[in-house]
Amino acid sequence: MNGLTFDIAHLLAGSLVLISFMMLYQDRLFALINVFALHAVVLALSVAWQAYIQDAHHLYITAAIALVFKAIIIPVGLHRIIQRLGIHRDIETAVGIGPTMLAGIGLVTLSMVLMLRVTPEADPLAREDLAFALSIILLGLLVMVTRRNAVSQVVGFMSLENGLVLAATGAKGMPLVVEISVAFSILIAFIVIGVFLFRIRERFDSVDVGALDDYRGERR
Amino acid sequence: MSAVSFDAVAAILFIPAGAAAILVALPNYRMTAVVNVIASLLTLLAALSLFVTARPAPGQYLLVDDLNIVFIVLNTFVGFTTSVFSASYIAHELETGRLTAPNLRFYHAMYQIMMFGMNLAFVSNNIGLMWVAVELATLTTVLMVGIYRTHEALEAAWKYFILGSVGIALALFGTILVYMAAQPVVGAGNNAMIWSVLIDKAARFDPALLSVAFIFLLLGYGTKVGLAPLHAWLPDAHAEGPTPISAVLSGLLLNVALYAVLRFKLLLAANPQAIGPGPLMVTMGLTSLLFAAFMLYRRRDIKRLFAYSSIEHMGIIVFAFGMGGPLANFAGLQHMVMHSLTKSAIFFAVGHIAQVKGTQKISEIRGLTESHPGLGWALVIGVVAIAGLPPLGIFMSEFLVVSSTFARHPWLAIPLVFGLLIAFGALLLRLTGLAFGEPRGGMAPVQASYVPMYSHLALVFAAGIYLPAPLVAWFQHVAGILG
Amino acid sequence: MAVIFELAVQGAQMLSVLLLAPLLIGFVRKVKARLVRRQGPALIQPYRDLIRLMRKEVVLADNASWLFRVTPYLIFAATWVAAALVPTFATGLEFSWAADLIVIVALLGSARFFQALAGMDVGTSFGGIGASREVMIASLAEPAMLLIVFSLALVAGATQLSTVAAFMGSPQVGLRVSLGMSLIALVMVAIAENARVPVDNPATHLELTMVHEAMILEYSGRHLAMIELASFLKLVLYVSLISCVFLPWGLAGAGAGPKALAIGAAAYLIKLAVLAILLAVFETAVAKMRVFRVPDFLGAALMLALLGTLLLFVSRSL
Amino acid sequence: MNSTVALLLCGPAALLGTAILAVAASRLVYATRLIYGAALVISAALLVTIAGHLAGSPGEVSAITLPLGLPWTGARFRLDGLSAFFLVVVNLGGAVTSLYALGYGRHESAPHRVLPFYPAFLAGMNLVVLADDAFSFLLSWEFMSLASWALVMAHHSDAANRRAGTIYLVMASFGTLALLLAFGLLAGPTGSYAFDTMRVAHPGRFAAGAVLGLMLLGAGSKAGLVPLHAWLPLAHPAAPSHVSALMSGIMTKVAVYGFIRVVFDLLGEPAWWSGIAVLLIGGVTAVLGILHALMEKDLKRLLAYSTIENIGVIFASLGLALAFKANAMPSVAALAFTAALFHVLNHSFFKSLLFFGAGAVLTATGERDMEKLGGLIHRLPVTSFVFLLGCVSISALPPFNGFASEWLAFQAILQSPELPHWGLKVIVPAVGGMLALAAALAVACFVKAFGITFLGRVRSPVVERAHEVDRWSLAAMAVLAAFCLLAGILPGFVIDGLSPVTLSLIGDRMPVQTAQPWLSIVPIAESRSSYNGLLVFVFITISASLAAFVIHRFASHALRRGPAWGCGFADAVPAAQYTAVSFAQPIRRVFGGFAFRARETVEMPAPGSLEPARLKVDMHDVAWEIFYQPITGAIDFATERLNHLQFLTIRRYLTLVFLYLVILLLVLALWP
Repeated sequence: MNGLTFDIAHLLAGSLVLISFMMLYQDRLFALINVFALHAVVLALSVAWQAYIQDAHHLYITAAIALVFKAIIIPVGLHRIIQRLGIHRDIETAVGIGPTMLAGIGLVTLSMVLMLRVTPEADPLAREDLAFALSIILLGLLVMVTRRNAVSQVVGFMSLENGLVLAATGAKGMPLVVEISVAFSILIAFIVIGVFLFRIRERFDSVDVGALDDYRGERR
Repeated sequence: MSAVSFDAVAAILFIPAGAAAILVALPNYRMTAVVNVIASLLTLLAALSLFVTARPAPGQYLLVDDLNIVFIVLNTFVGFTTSVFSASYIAHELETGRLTAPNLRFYHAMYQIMMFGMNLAFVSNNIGLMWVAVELATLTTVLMVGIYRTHEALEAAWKYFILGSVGIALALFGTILVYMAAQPVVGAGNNAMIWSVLIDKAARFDPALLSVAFIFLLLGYGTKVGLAPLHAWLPDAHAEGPTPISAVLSGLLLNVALYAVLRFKLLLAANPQAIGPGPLMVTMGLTSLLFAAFMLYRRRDIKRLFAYSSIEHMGIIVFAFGMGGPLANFAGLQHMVMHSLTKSAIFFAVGHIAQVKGTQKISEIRGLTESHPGLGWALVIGVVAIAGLPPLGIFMSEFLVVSSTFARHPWLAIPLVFGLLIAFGALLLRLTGLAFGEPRGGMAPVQASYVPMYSHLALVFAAGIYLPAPLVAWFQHVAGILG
Repeated sequence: MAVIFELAVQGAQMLSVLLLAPLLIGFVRKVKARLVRRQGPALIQPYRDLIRLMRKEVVLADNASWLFRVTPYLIFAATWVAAALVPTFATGLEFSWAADLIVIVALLGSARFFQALAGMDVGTSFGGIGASREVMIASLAEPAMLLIVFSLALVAGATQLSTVAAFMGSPQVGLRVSLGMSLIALVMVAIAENARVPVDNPATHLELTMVHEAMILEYSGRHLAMIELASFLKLVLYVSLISCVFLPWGLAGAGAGPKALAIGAAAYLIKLAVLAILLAVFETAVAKMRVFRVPDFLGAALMLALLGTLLLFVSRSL
Repeated sequence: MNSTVALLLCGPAALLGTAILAVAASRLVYATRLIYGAALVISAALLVTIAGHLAGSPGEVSAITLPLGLPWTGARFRLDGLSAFFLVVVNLGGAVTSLYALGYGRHESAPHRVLPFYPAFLAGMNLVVLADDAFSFLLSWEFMSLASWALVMAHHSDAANRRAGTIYLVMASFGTLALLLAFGLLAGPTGSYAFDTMRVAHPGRFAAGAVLGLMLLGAGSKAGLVPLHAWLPLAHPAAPSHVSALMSGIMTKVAVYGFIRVVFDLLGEPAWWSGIAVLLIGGVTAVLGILHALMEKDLKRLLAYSTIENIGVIFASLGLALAFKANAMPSVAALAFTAALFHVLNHSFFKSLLFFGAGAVLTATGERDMEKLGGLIHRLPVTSFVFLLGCVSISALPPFNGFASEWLAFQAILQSPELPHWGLKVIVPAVGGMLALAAALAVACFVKAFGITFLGRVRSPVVERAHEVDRWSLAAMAVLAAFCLLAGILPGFVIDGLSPVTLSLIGDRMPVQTAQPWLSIVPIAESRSSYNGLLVFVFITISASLAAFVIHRFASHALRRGPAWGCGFADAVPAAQYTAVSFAQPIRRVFGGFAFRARETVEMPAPGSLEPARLKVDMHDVAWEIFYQPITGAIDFATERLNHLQFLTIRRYLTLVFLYLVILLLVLALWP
């Protein structure tokens, strides 16, 4: 492949990582959701680009899903939920922003180190892509475990899943990508609906207004 | 591929799927239990027919080999007995009004879909397909865990769902990595996901990619196996769902995930430069064993108690497979089969006990051998079996694991034995309270279906004394495959 | 012919210990009396006592069982057999191969066993006191005795008394520290076993201090006679044990003629007299100790015996 | 030539069949008689078979492999001298116990909890002795434990019994795991679990030491070696008395068998030091066991503790045998080994007898607490007589059997100066002292046991109602008493009977005894030492009857009954008698300090006040406090800490997963 296509793909993936970083230091829910929407858009772009360079047309579907579902529907839905449930708008952090950023940097380096051990004859695009995907996934998890609000955790999970899609599309000629992305969209829909149904306002781990924190498995 | 045999494999998949469709449509909910039992029986028969008929050559999506046939038969068998048990159990739930007629239809349909998912996971030759199937099975169980709609049930289901989803994601990433590793060698496209192709060429894959992949797969599927520290969903899911589902979770779903891990272990073992999967699995196994052993002591809920014992035994099994070698692998396989049978039998007993006593609190159940000898002694035998006492099957596998380990790596055997002893103490302590002493709790005679649990226990007993030669040869062959 | 002679000698020995026993006691008492400037009873007083007891009627406690009535004979028999096994004036008699030191100790043990039981049979607190203290003393005295036996056996390479005696008589023994220790230990054990001062006072009847007397408090008449006789025999046994092991001079060897036997008998009587005098002197010299200091006394014996044995092991290997 | 062992295997099979039958029939009226009768017949048949085998061809070995158990090893069974001897012990005990149970079992409150497990228990013990590969051995071993556990749990409504059962089974499986590790070492990584392959494969120095230690843990915990004994005095008395007899008299012997089989047979040549540990543990066990027994006032627990003592004696003799064998002194080793086996046989006799007696007392009075008994000799004449014989035998008094075996052990100890190594030179006599001490204390202990229970005045009304037990029980006890006497006065036959075993395991034997003049036994040479139980017996009988004759011929026959001398107090209350505790007081004063950290505190009332003064004694089971409490405490602590993991939030669980993932990835990144 020629340098340009490679660089563009590279740029898009890199910017995804960057946006994940942006998520780490958001302290307002709405802002976080908007950043995520951006994340989804960029993902859609990079998927589309992959579809173009691998001329694998089914990938366009994935891109469309990313764009429509993740960049538009879900953020809107989340906005609604926040207003409906009257969740207060700023994010409680379990770990401060600073440490989180440091951790994020550590995770990115870790994923780089891991992927650079991969022998170069594995297609370089894949190699770079994987490095980025892995860091996006880890960053997503980081968001999930350092943020207390249910919504922000959902967002974390979705960004994680974006990383997956990035990896899947980056893998040349990988079958079932579309199916997988669809399946995942459904999964996410479930989670969001669950958040809404169970009226999870603050914590991820108590499904009812009545019992915010007492019951976790066996009653004491 | 010969037509007959393809039918067998197809039947294993289509019978549950069809049954699910029927159950959803079925107007008369009283029939659902019956349909469920019949469908499970048919599936079992189809699975058994795999022995007599020639096996299909590995295809694009499906594969039947010595390894997964063990799992399939075990799966369909326990699936069948559980459906029998669940018939009587659910009937009682209906009387007490914990479940309603629509629930019932939903429940049975889900049951069949779950069976479909698990069977699909076993026979699938495509790692992507396998992933989908495992997730399908998981999601259905999530829905069934939450079926009681109680606060606790919903929370257990939610916890299961969230942790499960993360597991799903990790497993998927692992799968993608495997594909990436395979793609340069096998070439892009479907082939790079077909297991039977991968295993042949695994030696030439990129070791680093493969190693990273295995870690993600181990964590992803390991979450389903319930290995500590990924186990968190397991105790609650067991405790809050309907007991047949607890039985299926412990008896089958854990095996499904374990099967997936084993498949990838093989892949990794075939590649010399990649990290050895052994140490990882041994560590996780020991961790789970010790952790669960200690957790057993403070349990107040009888179903949660046995859920933790499932974690413990999964730890032992993973440890055994991690040790590798003909003896340990043989032991691992046997232990897995025995554990499925015993644990589901225990849950059958526990289900009825909880129904007659009207509680799951250990402290409120006493003297079962006095008040309900049938259930009480079944529980005693089951716990004695699960604790690894002869003359029951688990004793043989633990015998092999411990002795072979001690001969090879003495320092690994010490924590193993320690964990076994700790767990034994806890189980015995609880058993003494449950089965002996002055009876407490509900005294009502129980209309239980003793057949499933006692048939399981009889099998376990027989296996402890005598393993038929063909079975042994077969196990040994599989153990050989597992390296 | 020879066999008959042998048997005769054996019988003579058995009878001799039986007949000598009261005399020895009488002698000891006499000497003790003289030491405190008393006239003291006649030498044959013990015989008179026994006969008088025989004539008297037996008064049994209400709930005394058959065991209570059988015990005196058992005690007597066991003690007599044990005493008869110890070589007095001759070794290598017809049955002397049966004279195993451990067996002798054990025979005395069984005698004590039944005496303690008899003490508890009537169900008074005195019997209990006596029995419990007796077994406590025995539990220390017996191991000491066995360790002494060990060291003797290690020196002589046998637990068979006549062999031991013969060996000790032979010049190859030499002087050994461990033997001295065992001698002292043996004397201490003998004192304890025979309920002599300072462990116990055979003359006392103050319940709180008595041990042996407390056990036989309920006995009377012929039963008491048997038990008394048995205790006399016990003293003879120990005295002749000490004499034949540590003063083995003049013992007639195996198959010795009448002359040697006569010499042996004479030597034996002399030894008895000497030891009896020593005993009397010792008893007048010391005072009785509290019951709960007895363990220390016997513990010392035990330690001495063990030390003797260990030293012997060491010296052996040097 | 596998006919014999095949024939023998039918026995356990039949017993298992009986067990299954019992499950079905246990609620019927005649079930008790049926089951115990069957057990009796089967054990007797086994006994006859063994006797025939021994009479025909004692030395020879017959083996068989069944297609059961471990697939590639098969269930192997083998009959050799050692197993033959222990089969005799097991089935003799089994037969007599079944005979006893024919009567005793009728008083059982919950027969359906005893009858099915009793034959299973017997079958398990038989199979252990016959097993010839690690798997079948452990299977039978643990099956035996399981059956006995079920029997201990028979009277489960009593919380103490439940606790006893739990502790028992945990200790049992601890032992099994230890044995499992030992066999793992012997079998090696290839997993050759058959005993005959282990025999030829000789483990290295370290492995041999490890196996020895593990066997001490495994077999020792079953046999009740200090400090692994804690379960024994709880579990043995908790079972019905005839089962207690089996557990104490027979099952501990099966444990001894396991030890001998591995250490003397499979392990090959021992190292010179291998005897030391066994010797010391044996000695300590003997002394501590009997001291504990002395402090007891519960009759059955007293017996259980005295079992610990006898096990100590046996293991000390085994240690001697090991030491001598290791130092190339086979003849003496044979002597010590014979002593051990002889004591095994004897203890199985008199311990069963004593437990039967305790059971009889229990049925007659419903009491196990000696301090509520007393004066039973008038109510239970026969029982008290046989019990007395049992006490005499276990106290190692001539001419009974206990003395014969201990005498042999002492004779072996006397040979220790020939040992080349300093450690042994010094340790052996010390152990000899311990054994002597234990023997003396045993006398004290059983004076107490018999005196408090059967003699003295009646302490509580339960005794007034007591009456002699049924004929079956009496017959069983009488048989055992007869055995005790016979083995005591004719030890030569037993010793010669044991010679094939010593020949096969030690490689030497004691000189032929039955050829000796006057049937006396001579370990080495007559000039050194010899013992003749028969002669002693005859002498005592003659002189006793002679004395009696003379007395009755010449002395007065007058006899008068009168009140006991009460020191001036007319008829003191029975409570004024010595009790079990007060009887033990002097010995407690002497040994209690270090053995139990015993403290006596006297509370004197204020001068002039009329309250009674109180004497409080508190004693500790040191072993329990040193070994068991810390472990339970640690487990408690760990569970408490870990238990928090059950109550985390989902986010924290996710954190766990996340951290685990990162750690693994780091490991991978740093992987060379």
